[in-house]
Amino acid sequence: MLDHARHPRNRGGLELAEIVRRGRNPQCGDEIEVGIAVARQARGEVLASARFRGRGCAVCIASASIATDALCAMTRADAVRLTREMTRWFGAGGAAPSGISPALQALALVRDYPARLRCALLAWQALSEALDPDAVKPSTPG
Amino acid sequence: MLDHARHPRNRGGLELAEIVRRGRNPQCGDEIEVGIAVARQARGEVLASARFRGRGCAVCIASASIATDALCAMTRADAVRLTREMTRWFGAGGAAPSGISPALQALALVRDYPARLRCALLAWQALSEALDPDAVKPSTPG
Amino acid sequence: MRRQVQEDFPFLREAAGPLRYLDNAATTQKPLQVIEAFSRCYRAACAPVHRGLYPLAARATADYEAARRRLAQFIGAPRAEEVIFTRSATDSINLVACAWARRQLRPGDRVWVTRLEHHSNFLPWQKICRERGAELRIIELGRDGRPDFDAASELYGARTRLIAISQVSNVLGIVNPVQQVAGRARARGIAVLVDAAQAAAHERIDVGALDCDFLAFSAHKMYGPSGIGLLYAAAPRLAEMEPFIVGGGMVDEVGESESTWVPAPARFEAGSPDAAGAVGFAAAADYLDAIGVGALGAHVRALADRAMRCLSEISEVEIYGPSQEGQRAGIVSFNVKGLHPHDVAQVAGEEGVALRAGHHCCQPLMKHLGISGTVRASFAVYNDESDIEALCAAVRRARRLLLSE
Amino acid sequence: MRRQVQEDFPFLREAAGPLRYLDNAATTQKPLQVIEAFSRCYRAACAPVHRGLYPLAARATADYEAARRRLAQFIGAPRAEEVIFTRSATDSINLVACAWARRQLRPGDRVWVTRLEHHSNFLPWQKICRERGAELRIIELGRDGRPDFDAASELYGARTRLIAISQVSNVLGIVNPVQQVAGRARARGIAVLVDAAQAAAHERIDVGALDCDFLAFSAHKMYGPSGIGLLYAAAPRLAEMEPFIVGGGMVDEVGESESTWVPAPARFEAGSPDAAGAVGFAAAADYLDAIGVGALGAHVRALADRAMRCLSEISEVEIYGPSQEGQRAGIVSFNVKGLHPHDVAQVAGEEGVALRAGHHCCQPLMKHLGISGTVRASFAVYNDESDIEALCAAVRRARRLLLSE
Ligand SMILES: Cc1ncc(COP(=O)(O)O)c(C=O)c1O
Ligand SMILES: Cc1ncc(COP(=O)(O)O)c(C=O)c1O
Repeated sequence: MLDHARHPRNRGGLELAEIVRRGRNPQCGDEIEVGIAVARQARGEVLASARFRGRGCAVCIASASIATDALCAMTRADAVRLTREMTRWFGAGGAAPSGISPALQALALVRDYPARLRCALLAWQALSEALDPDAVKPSTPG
Repeated sequence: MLDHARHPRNRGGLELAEIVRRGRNPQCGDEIEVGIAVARQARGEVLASARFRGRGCAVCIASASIATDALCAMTRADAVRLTREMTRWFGAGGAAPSGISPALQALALVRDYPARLRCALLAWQALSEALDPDAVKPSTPG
Repeated sequence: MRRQVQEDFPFLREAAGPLRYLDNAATTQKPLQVIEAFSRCYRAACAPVHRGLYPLAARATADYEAARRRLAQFIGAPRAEEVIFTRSATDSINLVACAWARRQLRPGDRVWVTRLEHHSNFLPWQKICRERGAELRIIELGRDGRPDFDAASELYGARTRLIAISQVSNVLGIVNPVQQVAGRARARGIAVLVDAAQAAAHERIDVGALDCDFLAFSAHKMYGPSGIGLLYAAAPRLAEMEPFIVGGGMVDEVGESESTWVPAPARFEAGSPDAAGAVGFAAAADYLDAIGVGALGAHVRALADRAMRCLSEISEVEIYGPSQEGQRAGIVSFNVKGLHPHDVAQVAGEEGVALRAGHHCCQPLMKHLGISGTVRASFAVYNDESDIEALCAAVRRARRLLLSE
Repeated sequence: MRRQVQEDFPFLREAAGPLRYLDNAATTQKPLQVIEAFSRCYRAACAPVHRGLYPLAARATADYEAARRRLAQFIGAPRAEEVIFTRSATDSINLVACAWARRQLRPGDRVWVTRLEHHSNFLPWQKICRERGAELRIIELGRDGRPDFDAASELYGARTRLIAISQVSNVLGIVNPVQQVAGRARARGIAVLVDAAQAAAHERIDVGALDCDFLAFSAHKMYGPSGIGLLYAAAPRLAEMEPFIVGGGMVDEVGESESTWVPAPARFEAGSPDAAGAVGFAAAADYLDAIGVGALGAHVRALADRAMRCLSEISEVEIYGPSQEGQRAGIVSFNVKGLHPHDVAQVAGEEGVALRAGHHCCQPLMKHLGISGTVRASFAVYNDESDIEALCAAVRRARRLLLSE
């Protein structure tokens, strides 16, 4: 996670994105934009790219880096499912979504710091909106 | 004091009073009326009579009984002074007004029960208003 | 039951002189379990809630939110966010009046309360109704001395916005049919607030089953610390509430002339939370559940019935409220003819029997009964039959001492 | 000084692992003297305040009112009735906004605050000004980073009703010239509210000398319990205040549609008072006076100066607020270039150094500084130089860990 914070992947280059969504947390001054591009392939719509830009704390940046890394090349349906499961898991706890990568599991560490939860969620929520503009925005603790 | 409560002096007979004032304490449902009659004598205005009627707890009744007893036959000036000193003494504590009777001193017992202070003060305040209608009504604890 | 809890209540040993504490409806004593939960918070190192990034602060936040979840569970609230910590029952009810009713009430709307209500569930409605041009209506007592909900015509009428009633009367011990009222109100879209101040310690509260909109009580009347209470607000009503007290901890973004708020419950908890109070509050819930609220209720009801029987044997004693047994929560109000209630309580107090006397913050009820006040004995887990004997002896003594005839 | 108080603070022994608690501006730790005053209230037998006629209740009332007198004396208030117990500084300020300003403000009137204010001394004014059509004006910071009272033209103008300013900034440690502002405002009949939340523990407060109208603070930031605070309101202002929270204990007579109130302070303290909290609050005042507020202030100021010196030796550290020594109360805010303040605080937290990071409930100030937040170290009686070494070591570690270059 620290590595993602210091060397974030998929940062910048939102010019090519098809859908851009913004996430803000006035509590921390975090502001992030995520952008995705979708390609139609044999197996359905696939995320050709997922990138982000913005400023935030290490948790926020690492989470954005990990999230975009994880989603890239997934089908849209899988990506929607994963973002949903991850946001639920951050909030409610319980068992990790099955089959997630160690990087994703590392994000769970923030659950020990409720104050950081919203930082970790920011990119996921923005991505979730980008992927599925009809989804209800979940309310987050302040 | 108990004796004054069980056998109150100067109760009733307000028909002859020249000035009547009322005291109420909605907290206890106490309601008292005091009436005084003033006679002009060589040494100045003198309280020819001081009486009360009403209902209230033992402290309220005893205090009214003791107060009317004490004031009767005093000059108006002395009476004004005594009611002022007594009300101050109930509220603020400190040394007893000089030269007061044992019955008056007994009233100080209510200082141990702040909840009863207003009961003890009721008659004194009404008397004070009757004696000196211009006096400012002191505020009392609730 | 007293023997069972003897060790839990230090006041039983530490009080100077014999103490028959029968003023439990005003405030209860605290068991060691609560005192210790409480002082542990202060000894072990304090930290601010919701704002820290170091482990101690994370723990303070976790403890505070765990207390919220514990209390949500205690009252059967489906979601912890529906539990707002306040200073007291009074504070909770004012919050509903100012944050919800102020916005909801239109001129001509009606708010109903019963004749029995405590000032804390009466004055906020009087005030907000005046302010909004709404009408405060009173459910009067019927022949049997209970609020006559059926006689209150238009109670469920189209103009009614809110029915605010106590679950248990703090004077008469009457248990109101809150469940039934809530059910009928629900069907007509009328909001119901339950003042559970007197119910929290000795009656099971289940907002899920009750299906009420708001419910309020204080910790200090259920063996918990003073200075903290809670408001349950059902999610749909919560969404209708505006911020009331504003300040740190409840704002999301402060704008030039307008601001945005964080979600409930924090939205309604401006200022530094009382974390130790919340932990003590939850410890009180633990304590009650360990004994069993059902057993506690049965215990205080049995004592109240017994007190009623014994008092009624004293001549000139008049008892208010339901006269059948098993009908009242652990509260008995009475008067001795010819004696002012304050005097009875004072004589009893000097004998070590702690009774409350006066209007009990229920002047509307006193006016209705045509009296200035009552003497009240109210029971708790640590009381037993010997307290009732002492009570009756004290009443007899007051008669001897104060009645001249 | 730490050695002197070592025995007083159980958290120094009981905290798991080494703890450098430097979040004292958020909440302080509690000395045994306070914890014990507090739990004694609960062990010895509780009783309701203001309502009982038995000796225990009389004692509870006496203790509560003695606490009020003690705090009146602590802040130099001429009359104990001018001290109202509230839940917190936030609550106190809201009380002034709702009970006083709501009635006083006319459309076009002005309320002034500084750019530094805590949300709790900003949002209540924003809200009430909107509601009353009044204008909220901001005293901006000057070149030297302090509120420039002289540049705020019309601050003492005819339309100004109220100036609400903090005595000490919780972010920058700036001490505002409250005495001078109050003096000038007084001459023009303008009311002044002082938010003394950060001053109460370490600055002498003397409302008599200050001659302000209102002053607010919380117990929990001055070594006292959480859940209680106070409002000082000068008698003439008190007389202008309307009841706010209504309920038990503050009403004299409940009428059909209107009610009459008991005099202040009870008029503004609806609901069962937090007697144990008040006693703990007074014990905190005793504790401070025993050490001496002057000595305490000197101690935390010296630590802040030292922290400033040490931090400024770390490259890329930027310190906010006054840079001369002796100019700041015991609070230092800073940032490490390239690092988010949350991350610095979290790394420090894992090293046992408890720092606060974020906007500190001062978003208007953060906007002005153009930053999202700061890292803040704030000092108390139990801190010493070793804490500052630990602080600087933690900041260095955060740089090593998080800066990739
Ligand atoms: C300057 C200032 N004012 C007001 C407050 C609010 O205090 P509380 O949260 O105890 O109400 C604080 C502390 O958070 C503060 O630092
Ligand atoms: C029925 C009822 N409602 C409300 C209250 C108010 O509780 P508190 O004073 O703790 O706010 C009380 C207790 O005094 C009560 O008995």
